[in-house]
Amino acid sequence: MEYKVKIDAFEGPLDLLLHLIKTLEIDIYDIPVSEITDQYLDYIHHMQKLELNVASDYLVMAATLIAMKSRMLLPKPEVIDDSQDEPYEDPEDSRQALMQQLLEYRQFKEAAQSLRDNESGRMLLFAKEPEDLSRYEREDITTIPKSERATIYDMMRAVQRMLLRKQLEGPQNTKINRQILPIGAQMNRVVGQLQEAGHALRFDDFFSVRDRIHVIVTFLALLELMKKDAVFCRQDENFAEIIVDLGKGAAAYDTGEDTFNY
Amino acid sequence: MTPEKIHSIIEGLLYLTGEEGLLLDQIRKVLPECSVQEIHNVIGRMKSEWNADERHGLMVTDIPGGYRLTTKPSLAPYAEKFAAIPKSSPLSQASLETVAIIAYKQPVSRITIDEIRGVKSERALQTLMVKGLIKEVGRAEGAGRAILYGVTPVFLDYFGLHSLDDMPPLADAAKEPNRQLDAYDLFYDQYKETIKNL
Amino acid sequence: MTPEKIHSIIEGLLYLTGEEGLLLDQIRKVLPECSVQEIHNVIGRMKSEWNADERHGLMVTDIPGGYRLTTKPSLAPYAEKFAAIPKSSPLSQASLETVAIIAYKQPVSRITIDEIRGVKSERALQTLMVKGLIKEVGRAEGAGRAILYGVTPVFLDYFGLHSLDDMPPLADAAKEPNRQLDAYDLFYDQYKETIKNL
Repeated sequence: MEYKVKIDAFEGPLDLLLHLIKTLEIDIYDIPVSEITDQYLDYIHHMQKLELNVASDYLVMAATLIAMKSRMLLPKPEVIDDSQDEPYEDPEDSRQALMQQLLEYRQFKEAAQSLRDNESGRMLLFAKEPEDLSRYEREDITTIPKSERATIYDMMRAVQRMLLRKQLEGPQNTKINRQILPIGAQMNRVVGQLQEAGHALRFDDFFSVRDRIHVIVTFLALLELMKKDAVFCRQDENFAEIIVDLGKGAAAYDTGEDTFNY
Repeated sequence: MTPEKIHSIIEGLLYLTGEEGLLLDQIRKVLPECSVQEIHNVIGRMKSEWNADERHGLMVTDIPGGYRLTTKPSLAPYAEKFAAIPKSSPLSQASLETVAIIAYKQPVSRITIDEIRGVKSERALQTLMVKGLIKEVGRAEGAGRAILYGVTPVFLDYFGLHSLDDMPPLADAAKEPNRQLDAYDLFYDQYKETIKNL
Repeated sequence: MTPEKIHSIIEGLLYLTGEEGLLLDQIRKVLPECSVQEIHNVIGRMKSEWNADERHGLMVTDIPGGYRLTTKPSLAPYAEKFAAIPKSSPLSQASLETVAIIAYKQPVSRITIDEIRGVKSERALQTLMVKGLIKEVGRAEGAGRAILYGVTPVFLDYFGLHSLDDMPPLADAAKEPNRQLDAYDLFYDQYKETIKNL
């Protein structure tokens, strides 16, 4: 047998078993445990790139099959002793249980296939966006009874769905908008702020806008200004407040606007 | 009101509502003097005439509790480029199996779904929740109080079903006739509930 | 291509493009084998037929360089009646997402909202403005001077809040997708700053 089918072609061990049953033309109502176990193990051995968490499901099934097969090879005890710690498990019962499980799963696989057909048909139909009817609306929404309003809880759920949607939509790209905050402009702003104040300012004073990009760009601007001697920073002791003041180069520094246009 | 007038009003409203669709209830509120029968007749004729006439690029399709105007399938290659609402990619096999199990067995817990599929279905459930195809419909009794899932009207819409009655019976249902039948009977009530809660 | 087929394609595309309308250039790109004359003929016939047939609630009107499908003027009272029907879902998912972002992140521009949602939010903003839940609170600095939005007292009233402080921390909503969390944890401080300006 060729093992070209990859593991992702299957939804799980049951799916794989159904595949084997189909390709080996096995009667699902009378599964030869020995044969299906060998084939299943063979298949598992050949699946080179099993992801660890996916593999566990397949291995649990492998263990179940092996246990079943080995019990079938043993003669059935003549007297069944229920007082034993491990009660006797009839391999025939396990075989029936597996059959039932496969039959049930197959049912839903077929149902899924029929839904797939519906989906494909539905995907061929297109509709326009609903027209904005708000120009016809006159209702004052505050007159809507409370019970008919959206709630804060609805809003939270909407946000949750939005976040999940974005998560599912694949890798997040961090978008750095170069127009918003060029480093050169921020350097000018820092110097301007110091000139306007006419005295040294606290480090924190430059970070009033709690936006990530803003924080980063402002910090880079400060570093760049320090390098150019346009500002200097002072800290009296560890963890003390950092004080920023204009430096010798403040009058004639070059923002290098083009160079630092991040 | 003449059937012609009713026809024109419904056509207009179908256009205005587009993707959202037009509910029978809404038509009745706009046309309180028309009987459901009249409305049904007009839409029935609209459907069959437009379907039969190859000059029409539009058709009326059923949605849960109402109707929607869409382009005909034959227009898909042209429509794709113009649709304001892009079609999302098809559901994964895992999501499809999971939603099938939920549709037939609801209300149903994740553990039951996992057992039937023989693999974990957590991610599939998450996707289905985000797409709005399923929702929590309650909690199981007993320890753990597992979340129970059911399908939503969006599910019906997504698969082009008017109601859960449109779903084909499960293939091997004959095996356990009683259990399946009960489960099936429960759908409709359940789905009615679901629609109300949405 | 037969005139019937051309008719159906144009009808479909007119529907899909809705209010925006369909440009002749767009039709020509979709139907490169059709002459302008053929297209004109088909649309001319469509216009006169639909105008004459009282069963049609729609009509084709001219726009610069193209055509647009609209409802006939006689339908206006019914559209109005339809719009007055209280909606079963008071605010759409899109509106809820948008207003939530504005509440937490105000003052905020449309571009920022679009970026966070990953889709265009123009329509949702329009709806929210009409409903009085949001308003313009200023202009962004820099080129373009984008409009900045914030929530209104109507927003607080509608959601039964005394002040924005009553809003649950965003972290609660974002609990599940924790990968996203850190992108949003700055919101909360930000919005506390801005409520003072309400």
